Amino acid sequence: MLYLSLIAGRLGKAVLVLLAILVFNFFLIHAAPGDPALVMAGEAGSTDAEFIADLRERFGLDQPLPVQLWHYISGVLTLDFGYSYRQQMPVLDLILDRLPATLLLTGAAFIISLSLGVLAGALAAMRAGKPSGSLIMGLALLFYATPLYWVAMMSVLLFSVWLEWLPAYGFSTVGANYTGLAHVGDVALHLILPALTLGLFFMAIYTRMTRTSMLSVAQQDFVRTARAKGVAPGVIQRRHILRNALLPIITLAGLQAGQMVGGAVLTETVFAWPGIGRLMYDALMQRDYNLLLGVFFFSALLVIVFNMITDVIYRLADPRIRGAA
Amino acid sequence: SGSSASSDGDGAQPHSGGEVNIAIQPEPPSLMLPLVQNNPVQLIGGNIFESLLRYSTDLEPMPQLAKSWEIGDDGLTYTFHLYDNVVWHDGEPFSAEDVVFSVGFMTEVEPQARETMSHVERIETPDANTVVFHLKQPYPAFIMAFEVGSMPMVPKHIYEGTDYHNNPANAHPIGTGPFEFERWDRGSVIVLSKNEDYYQEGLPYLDTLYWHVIPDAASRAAAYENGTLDVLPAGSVENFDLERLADLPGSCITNQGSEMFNPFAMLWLNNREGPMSDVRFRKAVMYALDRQFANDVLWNGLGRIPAGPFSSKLPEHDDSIEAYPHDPEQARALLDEMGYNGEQIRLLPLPYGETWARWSEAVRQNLEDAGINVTTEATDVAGWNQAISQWDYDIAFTYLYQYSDPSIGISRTYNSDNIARGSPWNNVEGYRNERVDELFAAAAVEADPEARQQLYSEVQQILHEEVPLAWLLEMPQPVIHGCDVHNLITTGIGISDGFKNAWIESGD
Amino acid sequence: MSFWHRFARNRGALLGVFILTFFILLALLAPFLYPDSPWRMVQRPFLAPGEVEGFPLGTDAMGRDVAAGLAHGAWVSLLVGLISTLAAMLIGVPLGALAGYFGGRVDDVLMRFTEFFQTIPNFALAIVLVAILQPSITTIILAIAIVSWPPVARLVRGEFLSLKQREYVEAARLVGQGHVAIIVRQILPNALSPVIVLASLMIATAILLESALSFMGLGDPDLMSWGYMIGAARTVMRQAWWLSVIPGVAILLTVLALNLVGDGLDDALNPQLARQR
Amino acid sequence: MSETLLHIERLALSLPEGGERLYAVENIDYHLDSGEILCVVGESGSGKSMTANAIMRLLPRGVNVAQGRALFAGRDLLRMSEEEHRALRGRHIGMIFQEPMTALNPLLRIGDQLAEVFEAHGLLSTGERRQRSLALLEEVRLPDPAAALRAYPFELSGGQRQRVMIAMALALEPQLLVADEPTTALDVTTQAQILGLIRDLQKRRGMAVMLITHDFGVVAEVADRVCVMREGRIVEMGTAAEVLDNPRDAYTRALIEAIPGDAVAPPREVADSVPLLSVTGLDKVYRTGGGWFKEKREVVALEGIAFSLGRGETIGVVGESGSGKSTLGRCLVGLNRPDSGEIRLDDVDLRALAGRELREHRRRIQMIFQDPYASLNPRTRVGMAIAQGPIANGVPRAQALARARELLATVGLEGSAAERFPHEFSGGQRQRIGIARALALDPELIIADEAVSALDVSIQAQILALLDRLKKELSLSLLFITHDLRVAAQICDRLIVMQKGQIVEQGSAEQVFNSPQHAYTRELLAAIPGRRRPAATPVVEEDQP
Ligand SMILES: Nc1ncnc2c1ncn2[C@@H]1O[C@H](COP(=O)(O)OP(=O)(O)OP(=O)(O)O)[C@@H](O)[C@H]1O
Ligand SMILES: Nc1ncnc2c1ncn2[C@@H]1O[C@H](COP(=O)(O)OP(=O)(O)OP(=O)(O)O)[C@@H](O)[C@H]1O
Ligand SMILES: [Mg+2]
Ligand SMILES: [Mg+2]
Repeated sequence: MLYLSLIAGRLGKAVLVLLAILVFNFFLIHAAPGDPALVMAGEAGSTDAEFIADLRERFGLDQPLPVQLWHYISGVLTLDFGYSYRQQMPVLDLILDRLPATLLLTGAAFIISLSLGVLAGALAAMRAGKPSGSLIMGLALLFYATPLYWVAMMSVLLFSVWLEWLPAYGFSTVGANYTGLAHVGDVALHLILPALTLGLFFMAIYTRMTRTSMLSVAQQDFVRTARAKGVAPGVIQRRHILRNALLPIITLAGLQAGQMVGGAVLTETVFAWPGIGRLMYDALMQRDYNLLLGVFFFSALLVIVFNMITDVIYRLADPRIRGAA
Repeated sequence: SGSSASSDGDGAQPHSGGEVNIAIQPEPPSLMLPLVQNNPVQLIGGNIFESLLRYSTDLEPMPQLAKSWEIGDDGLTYTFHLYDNVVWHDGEPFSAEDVVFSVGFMTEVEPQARETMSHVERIETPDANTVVFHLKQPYPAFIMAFEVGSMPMVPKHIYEGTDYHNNPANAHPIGTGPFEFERWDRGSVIVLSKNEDYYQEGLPYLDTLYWHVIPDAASRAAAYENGTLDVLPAGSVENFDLERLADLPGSCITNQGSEMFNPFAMLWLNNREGPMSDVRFRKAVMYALDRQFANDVLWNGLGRIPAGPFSSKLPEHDDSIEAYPHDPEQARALLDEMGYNGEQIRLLPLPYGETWARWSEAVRQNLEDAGINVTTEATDVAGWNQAISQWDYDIAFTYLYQYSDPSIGISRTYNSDNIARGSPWNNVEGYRNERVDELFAAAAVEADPEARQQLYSEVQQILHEEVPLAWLLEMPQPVIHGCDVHNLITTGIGISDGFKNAWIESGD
Repeated sequence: MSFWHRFARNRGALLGVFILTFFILLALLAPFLYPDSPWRMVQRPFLAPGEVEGFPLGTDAMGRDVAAGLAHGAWVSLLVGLISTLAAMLIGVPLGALAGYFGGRVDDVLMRFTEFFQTIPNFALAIVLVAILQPSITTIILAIAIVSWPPVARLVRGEFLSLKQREYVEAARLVGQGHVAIIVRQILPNALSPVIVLASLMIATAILLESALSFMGLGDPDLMSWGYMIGAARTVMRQAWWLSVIPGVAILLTVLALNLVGDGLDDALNPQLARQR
Repeated sequence: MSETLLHIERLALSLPEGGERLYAVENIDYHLDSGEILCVVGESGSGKSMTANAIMRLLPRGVNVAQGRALFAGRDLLRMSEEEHRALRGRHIGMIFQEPMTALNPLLRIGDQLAEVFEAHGLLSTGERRQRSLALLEEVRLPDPAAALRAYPFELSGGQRQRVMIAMALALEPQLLVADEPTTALDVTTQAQILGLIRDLQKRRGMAVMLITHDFGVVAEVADRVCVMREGRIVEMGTAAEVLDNPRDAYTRALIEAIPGDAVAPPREVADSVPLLSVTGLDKVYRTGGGWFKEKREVVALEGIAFSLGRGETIGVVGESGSGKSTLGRCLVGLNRPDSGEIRLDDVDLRALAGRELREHRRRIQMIFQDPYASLNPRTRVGMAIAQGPIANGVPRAQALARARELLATVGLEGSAAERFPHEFSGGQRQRIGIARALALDPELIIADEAVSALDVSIQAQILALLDRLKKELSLSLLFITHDLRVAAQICDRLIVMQKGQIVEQGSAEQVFNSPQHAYTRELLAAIPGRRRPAATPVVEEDQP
C-alpha cells in the first residue's frame, strides 16, 4: 500500500517532469542548425530547393514552431510519438524495437559493474594498507581513467581478431538463425564484450565507493560493539560493515543505471549493438526530431523508473526509512 | 592478393549457392530506391530494383530489362525492346506500361529525373514489350539516363493512384531485380534472398545477401578481418586501413565500379564575398593546395589530381589544360598582389569521417603556409548542409558526382541559372559567367561529337582561368572483398548494380 | 598538524602533485618547446617513436610531431578539465546551497530543476549541446559544465541540509547575520571539502568527456587535444599503436594524478583527522 | 569473594605522533576482584576509555600498547593471539559503550544482534538463542521484550537502547563487565534505573565491574573502590569511602569540591518589580512529515507556557528529556516560531515585530549553546566569531574586533586567543568563548541551554562561577535550561519544572527543592544519584561561592 501510494505520487511528478523535458528538448533540438529535409536532400546528392520545400511540407516543418510543438505534445498525450521522418516508421515501433537490446546491454553492464565493483571494493577495504588492497585500487583507477572506446577497441582486437574467442560486434550471429537456448547462448556471447566494456568504468566507481564507504562504516561504534561481542572478523565485514556501506551505493547505482542508457552510445557504436543509444545518435545527426524526442522521452522514463526502483530497494534495505514511511 | 581480380578470367566456373556478407553504413532510411536515392539505399536497392539498361565500366550501355534498343538517326527517338518473361517480386507481370508509369513516378519525386525527362516530348508503347521515347531535340546524354539509381522501374499495379510516400509497400519494396527483400532487423542486418523467378536463366548465383549495419569504421575493418564480412564497399573503412586490409591473405581490392558516378572532390569558394570574390585569391588557393600530398597520404595514391573542372575519366575532358602546381610562393605573390589583408577565412570540412577531417587539417595547413588565416568550423551533416545551402561559408569541402556526362553532373555547378538558395547541390559558389552558361547549354544538345568537344573545351579553359572553385581530387572508390567473391563488379556503378552476376567459391 | 603537513605525508598525493605539475608545466611551456603549430606536417607520416632523431614520440598519420601535439594538447585538455569543472561548480554550488539552506519550496523547485537535467542521459545531452552550438572549445566546456553540475548541486545541498542545523549556524542567525553571510561565511567553508574531492574527480571525467566528444567528431577542430589525438589515432591503431597509446597514457596519468590528489585532499581535509586533540 | 580477576601492570599506551602527549596512559597499575565495582573517574581525556579499550583490544588505530600487562585470570590479554582473545570477548569480558545511540547496527533487528553474541561463540541453537534473548530483555526490564526483539534500534529510545547494550554485554554472564560511561547520555530517571540494574546484576552474579564515569554522584552511589585518573596517570586509588571523604590528592579534592551540591542558593531580592520578560500562553506544535509517503506526525512541544522573568533574575528550567525546554529557549530567541502566545520584552511584543525593529530588539536576548564544540564554526577565528554579531549590526570591523579581545579578557582568556581557531581550545575554554559571543551584543537576557552539561565537573564549576560573576557585574537576566537539578539549584533564583510541554511547577528554588508540590518534581529529585549519601554534603556546602 505504502509503496503503491509512493509510486503513484512519484508517477504524478514524473509525468510533469517528462512533459517539461519534452518541451525543453523540443526547443533544444530545433535550435540545432539544419533540419531533416535538408539532411535527406543532402544525402541524395542532387536536389533542388523545390524538392526540399516539398519535404518540409510533408513533414509539417513549414509550420510555426509553437504549432509543431502543440501537435507533438498532443500526440504524446495520446501515446502517439509520431513518425520518424527518415525511416518512415512510427517512432514508438522503432524505439520498442531497440529498447530490449539496450536494456539487455545496460542491465548486464550494471550487474557486472555492481557485483564486481562491490566485491573488489570490499576486498580492497579489508586489505586496506596492504599491497593487495592497493593493487585493486590501482586497477580500479586504471579502468576509471582509460577512455571507454579505447578499452572497446582493444578488447575487440584481442578477443575477436587475434584470439577469435568472441564475436566482434552485433547482437547475434547473422544468418545462423539459432532458436531457443542456442539463440540465448549466441546473444550472451555477443553481449560479453560490450557489457564488460560499458561496465568497466562503473565498476571502477563502485569499487572506490564501496571501499570508502566500508572504511568509514568500519569506524562506527556498532562495529566496535560487534567486535566486543567476539564476532569473527569475516562476519563483521559482511553482516555489519558491508551491509551498512551498501546504502549510499544503492542511491548512486540508481542514478547511474539511468545514466548508462546515454553512456551506451559509444559502446553501441563500436560494437554495432542495435540499441537506442545509437538510434539516438543517428536521430540527432539526421535531425529526425520526432525520433530524437522519442528517445529522450524513453531514456528519461528509464531514469525515472530506475530511480523509483532504487527508492524501493533503499526502503527495503534501510529499516529507518521504512519506519519513517 | 592486392590486385584487382573482379572481372576475373582465371578459369573458375560460376556456380550457384552461398551467401555474401556486406557492410552497409549508414543504415539506409528505407529500401525504396525510387523514393530515396542516398548512397546506402543505392548500394542495396540495385539488387531489388532494375532499370532498362546497365552501363559497362567503359560506360557502354548494356541490356537489363531492355534486351535491345535503337536510337533514331536524328537522335530523337529511342526504342527499347523489353524481356517478355519479367515478373515483379509479387508475381505480377512487368510490361511497357510499368516503364511509362515509372518515368512519370520518377519525374514527380526526383528533380534529376525531371531535368532529364524534360527533353522528352512523348512516350509510346506500341506493344507490351516495347517503349519508344520521342525527344524534343537531340540530347545525346539521354541514353545514359536508364541507370537503376536514376530511373528504377516502379510497379504500376502497386503505386498507381496512391500517395507514393505513404504506400505500405515501401516497407517491403517490390522490384524485378535478382534479389528479393526478406528481412530487416533494424540496427543489425538487412537480408535479401535470391529471386527464384528471375527472368535471366541461371541468375543470380547467390542464395542470400546479408547487409550488416556496423556504424563504426574500425569495427567494420575488424569484422572483415575476422571473416564475418566478405565485401567492404567503397567508404566502409578509413583510407588508412585500405592497404592493410587489402594485403590480408585472400583479400582483393578493386578501384573499378565508380565510372558512372565519377565522384569529384572540390572546395566551394564563396565567390560572392570577401577575398574569395577576387580571382587572384582563388588562384592562390589552387597554388597553395598540396594535392599530391593529400592523394598520397589520405587516398593511398589511388585518386587522380584533376587539371580543371572535368574529370579525366570523361571523354569530354580537355587534355591540353595543365593543373595548377603546388607553389606556395606563387600563392603568396598573388595574395600580395591583391592586397589580402589577413582576414580570417572560415573553412568548413565535410563531416564524413576521419579522412575528410584529416584532409581539412591538411588544407588548413596548406592555406596557412601560403599566408591565409583560417579557422575551421566543424559541423555535423545537418549543419554542413545548412551552411552550404544558405551560402554561409567561405571555403567548404564537398564532393559531387560528375556522372557520365557534363550536362548532368558538371554544368549544374557553374550555370548561373542554377543559383538558388536552399539546396546544397546547385551553383552554391555563386559563379556567374554568361559565356559559360551559353557554352554548357549549347553543348548539352549538340549531337555532333566534334562540335560538342569544342564547346566543352572552351568551357574548361574559361573555368580553369577563373577558378570558381578549387578542384581537389578525382576520388577513388576502392572496394575490398574476399578474393573468393567473383564477378562482384561488372558495371560502371559497381556494387550498386547488385550481385546479379556475383558468385562465391565454396569450400572455405 | 597543518593541512600541508598532513597532505604531504600522503605519498600518493605527492606523486599526484608531481605528475600534475609536470603536465601543467608541459602545457605552459608548449609554446616555447614547440613554437610551431602542432598541426604542421613536418616529417614522413607514421614514424615510430625514436625512429628519426628530433621526433622522440614519432609522427602521426599526417606526418605531424606527436610530441608537439602532446604538449599543446596538454594545454587544451587541462583547460577543458579545469574550466568546465569550475563552471559546473559555479552552477552547482549556488543551486545546491540555496536549495539546502532555504529548504521547502525553494528546495523543491531547485531539485526538480536538477532532476530535470539528470533525466537526460548526460553524454547524450553533451552531444546535443555541442552539435547545436557547433563544436568549439567554448561550447565543449559549456556542454560539459552543463551536464556535470547536478551531482555537485546534490552534494552541496546535502551538506547544507545537515550543516544548517549546526549550532554555530544558529548562533550566527542569533547575532543577526543575514542569509548571505551565513551561507558564504558559516556554511560554505565547512561544506567545501567533499566538494573539492568531487571536483578532482570531475576534472578527470571532463577530460574523458572531451575526448569522447572528439571521438564522436565533435571536438574543436582548431585545437589539438589529447582527446583529438586519441580519436584520430583510432583509425590507424593497427598501423601505429603508439599514436593512441601515447595520448591515452597521458590522460591516464592525469586522471590518476587527479585521483591521488583528490584522495590526498580528502584525507587532509577530513575533520576527523584534523580534530585530533 | 575477593579473588583477583583482572590485574593491570605498568600499562602504558603510546599515542600517535603529534598527539597532545606521548602516552595516553602511563604506569597504570590496578587490580579488580570478582564481585567488586571499581569506578574509574577523572577529567575528560585522562585515559579512562583507553584503558578499557586496551583490555578489550579495541584501541583506535595509532594507539599502541607500549608496555605492561593485563592479566585476566592469569593470562595476558594484551599478548594472547587474536583468536584467543576473541573467544574471551563477549563470553568472559563484556563491555557497555558510552554512546547507546550509535552502538547498535541500525540495519539489524535487536533480536538478531542479541543472538549474535551466542552465535559468535557457537553456543545454543537458533531457537534457544531467541529464548535467551527474550529472557535477557526481560531481565533488563525492557517493556514488551517480545516486540523489542523484532524492533530495529531506531525504534527504541536512548534508555531502551542502553538497556539492550547491557543485555548484550551480560548475555553470556561474563566474569568482567567494562562499562564506559553507560549513563552519560541519559536523563536522571533513566540513569537511576540503569545503575540499579547493573548493581543488581553484579550482586546476583558476582561479576567484577569496571565503571567509567565522570559523575561523582554515580560514584557515590555504586562504587566499592575508586580510581582517579588525570593526564594518563592514576593519581589516587582506594575504597569509595576513603577517596570521597578523605581525598589525599589535590586533584581529587578539586574534583570533589566541584560537585554541585543539593544546597539551594539563598533567595535574592529582585529589586526591579517590572519584569524584563513576560511570556503568556506560548504554544508550539512540531508538525513533521506529510507529503507523498510520510505520515503526518505532531508533537506538542509547548502548551500554554506562562512565566515572567525580572531584571537580574535567574530562572532555571528543568525537566526530563523531551519536555520542551530547548523549544522554549529557542522560541524566546526567535530560532523557532511559536504557534501562539505572547513574548514581551519590556513592553514590546517580540512576535509582532518584523525586519529592522525585530533585529534591534532580538539582539537584547542572546543564547549560550549547549555544545561548546558544535556551536563554534571550526573555520572561523575566535575573535572573528565574537565580532561577527556586532559587525552584522553595523559596528565597524576594527572596533568590533577590539571589543572581542576585551570580552575574551572578561571571560578569562588572553587577548591572543582571538587569533586562534576553536579546535585549539579545551571544552571549558570554548564554552567561555560562547559566553563572550553572547555578551558581544550587550544583551539584557541570556538564555543558556544546557550550557554546562557537556563539561566535566571541574570545568562545569568554573563556568557556573563565571556566569554568576558576569550576571552580577552586568546585571544580566538569565534563563538557565538544564536537566541537572543540582546545577540548577546552585545558581537559580527560581525554578520552572516542565513535563510534556507544560509547566508543572514553578517557584523559588528553595521552595521547589525542599517542598516539591508536583509528583513529577518529586520523582525528579529522587532520581538524583548520590543524593542519599550524607557524607558528601558538607564538603560541597563549604565550597559555595
Ligand atoms: N583515536 C585516537 N587517536 C589518537 N589519540 C586518541 C584517540 N582517542 C583518544 N585519544 C587520546 O587519548 C587520550 C585518552 O583518551 P580517552 O578517550 O581515554 O579519554 P577519557 O578519559 O575516556 O575521556 P572522556 O571522559 O572525554 O571520554 C586523550 O589524550 C585523547 O586525546
Ligand atoms: N525540529 C523538531 N521537529 C519535530 N519535533 C521536534 C523538533 N525539535 C524538538 N522536537 C520534539 O519536541 C519535543 C520537545 O523537544 P525539546 O528539544 O524542546 O526537548 P528538551 O526538553 O530540550 O529535551 P532535552 O533535554 O533532551 O534537550 C520532543 O518530543 C522532541 O522530540
Ligand atoms: Mg571516554
Ligand atoms: Mg534540549
